[in-house]
Amino acid sequence: MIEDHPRVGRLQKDAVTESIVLNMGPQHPSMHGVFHMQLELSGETILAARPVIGYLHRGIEKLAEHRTYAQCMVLVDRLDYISQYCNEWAYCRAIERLARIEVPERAEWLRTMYAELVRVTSHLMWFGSVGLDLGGWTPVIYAFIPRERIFDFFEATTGSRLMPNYLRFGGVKEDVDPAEMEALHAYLAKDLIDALDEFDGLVTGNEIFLSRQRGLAPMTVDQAHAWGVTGPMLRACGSTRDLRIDTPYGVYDRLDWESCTDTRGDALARYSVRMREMRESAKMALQCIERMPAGEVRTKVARVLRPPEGEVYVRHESTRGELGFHIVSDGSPKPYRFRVRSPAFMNVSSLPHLCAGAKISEFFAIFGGIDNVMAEIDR
Amino acid sequence: MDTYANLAALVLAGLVGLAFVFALYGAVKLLAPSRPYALKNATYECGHDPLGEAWVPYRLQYYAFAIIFLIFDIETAFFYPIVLVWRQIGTLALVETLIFVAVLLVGLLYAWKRGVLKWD
Amino acid sequence: MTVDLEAVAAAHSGRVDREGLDPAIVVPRETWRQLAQALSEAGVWFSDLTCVDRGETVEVVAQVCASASEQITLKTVLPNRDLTVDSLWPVWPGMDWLEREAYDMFGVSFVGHPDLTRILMFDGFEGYPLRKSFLLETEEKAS
Amino acid sequence: MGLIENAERPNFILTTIDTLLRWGRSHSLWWCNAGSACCSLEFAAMGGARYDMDRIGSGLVRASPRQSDVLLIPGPITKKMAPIFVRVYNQMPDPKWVIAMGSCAISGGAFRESYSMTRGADTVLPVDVYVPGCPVRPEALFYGLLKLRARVRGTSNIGLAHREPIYVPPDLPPEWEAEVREFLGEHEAC
Amino acid sequence: MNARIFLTQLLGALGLIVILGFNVIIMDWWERKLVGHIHRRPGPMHTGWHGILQPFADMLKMLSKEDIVPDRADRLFFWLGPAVAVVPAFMALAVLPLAPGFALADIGNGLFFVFAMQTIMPFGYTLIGWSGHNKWSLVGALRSAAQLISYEIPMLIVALGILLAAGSARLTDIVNAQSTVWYAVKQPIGLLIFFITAVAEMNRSPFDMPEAESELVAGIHTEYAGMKFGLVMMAEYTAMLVGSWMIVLLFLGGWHLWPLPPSPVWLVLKLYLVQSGIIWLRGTYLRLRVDTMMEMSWKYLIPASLANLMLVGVLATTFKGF
Repeated sequence: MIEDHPRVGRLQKDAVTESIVLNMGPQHPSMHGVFHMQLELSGETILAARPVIGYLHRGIEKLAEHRTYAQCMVLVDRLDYISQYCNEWAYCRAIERLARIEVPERAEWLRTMYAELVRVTSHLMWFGSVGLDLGGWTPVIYAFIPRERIFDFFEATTGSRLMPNYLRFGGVKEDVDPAEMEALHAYLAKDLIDALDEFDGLVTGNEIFLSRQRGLAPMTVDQAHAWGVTGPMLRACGSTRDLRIDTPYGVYDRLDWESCTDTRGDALARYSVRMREMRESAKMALQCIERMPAGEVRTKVARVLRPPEGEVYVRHESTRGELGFHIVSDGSPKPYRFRVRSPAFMNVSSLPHLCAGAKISEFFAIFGGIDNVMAEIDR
Repeated sequence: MDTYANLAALVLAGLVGLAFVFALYGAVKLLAPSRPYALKNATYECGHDPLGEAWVPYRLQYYAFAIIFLIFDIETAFFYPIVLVWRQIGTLALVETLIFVAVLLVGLLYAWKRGVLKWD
Repeated sequence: MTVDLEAVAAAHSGRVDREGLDPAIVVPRETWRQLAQALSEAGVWFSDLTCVDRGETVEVVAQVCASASEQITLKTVLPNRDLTVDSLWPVWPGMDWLEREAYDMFGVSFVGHPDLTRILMFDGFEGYPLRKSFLLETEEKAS
Repeated sequence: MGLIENAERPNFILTTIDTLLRWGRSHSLWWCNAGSACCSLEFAAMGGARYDMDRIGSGLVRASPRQSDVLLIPGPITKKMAPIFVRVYNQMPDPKWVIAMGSCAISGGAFRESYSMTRGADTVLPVDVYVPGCPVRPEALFYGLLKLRARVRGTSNIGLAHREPIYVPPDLPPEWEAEVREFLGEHEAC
Repeated sequence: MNARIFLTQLLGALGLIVILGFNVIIMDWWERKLVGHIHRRPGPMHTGWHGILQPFADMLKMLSKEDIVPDRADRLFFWLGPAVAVVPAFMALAVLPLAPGFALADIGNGLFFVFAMQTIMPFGYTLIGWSGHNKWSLVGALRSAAQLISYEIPMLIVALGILLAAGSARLTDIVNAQSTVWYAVKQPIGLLIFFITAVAEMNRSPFDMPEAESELVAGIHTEYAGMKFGLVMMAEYTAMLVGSWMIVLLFLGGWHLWPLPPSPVWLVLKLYLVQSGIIWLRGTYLRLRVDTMMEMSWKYLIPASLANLMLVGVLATTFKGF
């Protein structure tokens, strides 16, 4: 650099250039929710980064200890408010395993279909925020068009766009209207694939996007294991850990799909893994609609559930990674301890390591790749 | 060759522009409410108290960019005479500009290799 | 690569608790970090760490994964009056934020943790919310 | 100081200017998004192609509070986030409004008795429009925005400086009393 | 006699303000509608017919917004910043001809006067960013200064190619030299480089570093409220008008449309076509990273523009038509 030039170097040593400490605070356009980051900058290079969280801590784990198991379903919806059916399903699996409740065949198919549909909408939301972070206004608006169509299906069948409260212990609330299923089948088969191809053309093929994402914040598999990173970020570094395959639940073992992985481990790999996952999830939802058996959707469960005393930890593949529910029950209708292992909490804890030495504009490309939801991090 | 009226018109345009700007400021003074208090006038830092000063000797390396800009700006100034008479001189002008540009490109290459052109 | 639970537990003067839904290794407080170190060398990676307030004792529960499908629970029991345990941060760096949250919510202090401060609550907050002794406003009015 | 705000008696010229300014303000309400939780998704959906808030001129979401008119609170206000909302609200230039979106912002919602939650946005800020719902549908927020527009266009600003009610939040939480008291302190004199 | 000249020029200058205001109004409306239609949404609809009164509503709102001067800001430069950004762009308008010879001051070297004004604009943006005593705007100010000065040089060198082909720096002569074949046809590389640098000079989409919403909150004008922010927007639209007007004059043959008789209508048509293209860029492209943007200018555009100048020189000496 110019500093080590003999004549100029001396000048550089005398004139000390200070670094500035910057609050990339909770009220910031591209902080997904209320995430606060203190950056120490020299020029535009980040010397040190310290994330501060807790601005959306509503104390869900404490409130859950004062509610019956069925009432906790409302809190579970508001944990990761972008992929709600994954939270509900993980919570139902934990209680069903604790209280040994059987789930009928059709309910398993329905749960898998809804989980994959919500994975598509969650990745669409992530795709929009990646475009927004990198300065493009169009990806957000385009990503919301297919998302609204899928929300129409959610609203028609489960009653609400964002907070369905649709799953029950032992199945789902009610069956799905076949006409809606046919309409969604037609949409998923053709229009969603066209929309995804259009997004590829708009962003993936964009040379500016590629130059900003290639080789950014690489991460190896054992680094990911050391930091507790799971989900698409882990699969982007080359690991094949996917709980839908390792611990099969629902009907994932009966659908033909393959888990998307990548070996580069940089921001572009995280992007391509999620884009491919959207197509896989759409394919799975299609198969679920076609091969769903008839039958009743819910088994009889006591109105006020009193699971036997004991402890259970269930791991579930949510859109952001390994979502864990650790529930301790003491036989009363209220959980004794209600612990949520949040995937985004661990993924964001790896941020300071990833963005040390990066530039401000690169920081937002990295931060977009982590796809965090503040409600799930702060609980 | 340009009458003073033309040149004066430029100065007039500048003054009218300035007057327009300050007219807008006056309109704001008249129309807009004004209720300053300490918390409203504090500098904005995403909802926090600003940490430290903003006017610090920020990045010495940006000073190098200004110097290189000056060199190349003056280079374009030297091009004006050659460009005007290029048609009459013909290929001699090409040889001259090639030498002139070669000297300057050496400067650019030197800056490139020293890494001065990297904006970090 | 399945881990032989009995051998590992015996090596660290702990016992294997099998009557729950999942097997759990319960070790005393002293050998907590050695147990984690041994498992980490065997290629086990961590998934979660939390605490459960059992009235007079507080259980520190860590969930680790021996392989992609095999799940083990590690437990240690701390008496109520002296809530300190070795930090697992040197073994698994990702434990940093989990232990800060356990400190923030339960008051368990982890020895050897680089920056043990509150992570979720604001700095001026007294008390540890997830302890059973911490009552919500509605309960205080009721009791 | 503003010609209109300080006038004692309304006369013909002032009322026409005031009506014109109110029309302008009501047709270009720019948002300041403190994007906190679930409702911010529905706010983003409202900016999307189907609902498109830009059709009534308020499509610009300005990041800095200096250039925005409406502060949107799309989610719960935790005690850790309250001083930041107070500061951002205070740093907005003067004709400003607040929309409390969702039952969390109105009254604490599903997390009302939590230890880290304030009981709604009006314990901290003067709220103009409450939009109920959990989460709020985009159409409901759009209706809230139209209600705000009608109010901005309807209320006359002549002589406002003399009679603007000084806002005092009912129970001032102790943690950040200095900041809110500072906001109120200067107002007393006016 | 001087008084009459003075009055006509005063009238001309006020006419320029009308042009500036007209352009800001049209562009503010047209940009929100065009970007809206790129996003498959209608854009402003309810303020007047199809939102035509939207710019007036914005202007009235900004006029009636409180003007905040942060206490730690440098008061003089805080007030002067927007003026130093708007006035050079406005003075550059004085030289740009609408029809043959019809400009407020069609001076001999009009081309260089416009570029002189373009060199003053980085002062304006840096003053705006620096004076607010805000870390965000400081980073934005340094970025905008670096960007504007680095993209100034390739723009100048390409304009020299036009000067070489046209022989005189008076803008009307340059346009008359393109009566049959435009320079866009003769110097396509020059047009490409000039378009890229012009977009960079206007701080428009792929190059909108200074006002990078998603990164630096609101870039250089983070601390600007009400009308001062309106002035910065006006400066941006005026710079866009000057930039695209130069593209039309230098490369797209101003008021000439070869088979048809020359008239200012073609110039205005081309002007708004070029501006719509620039808005279209905003709808599609993401933002460049700052260092790739700087490298693009120093390592690719400057050598390319020098090569373009050489090429034009060689062609001008060998063929008569050039």
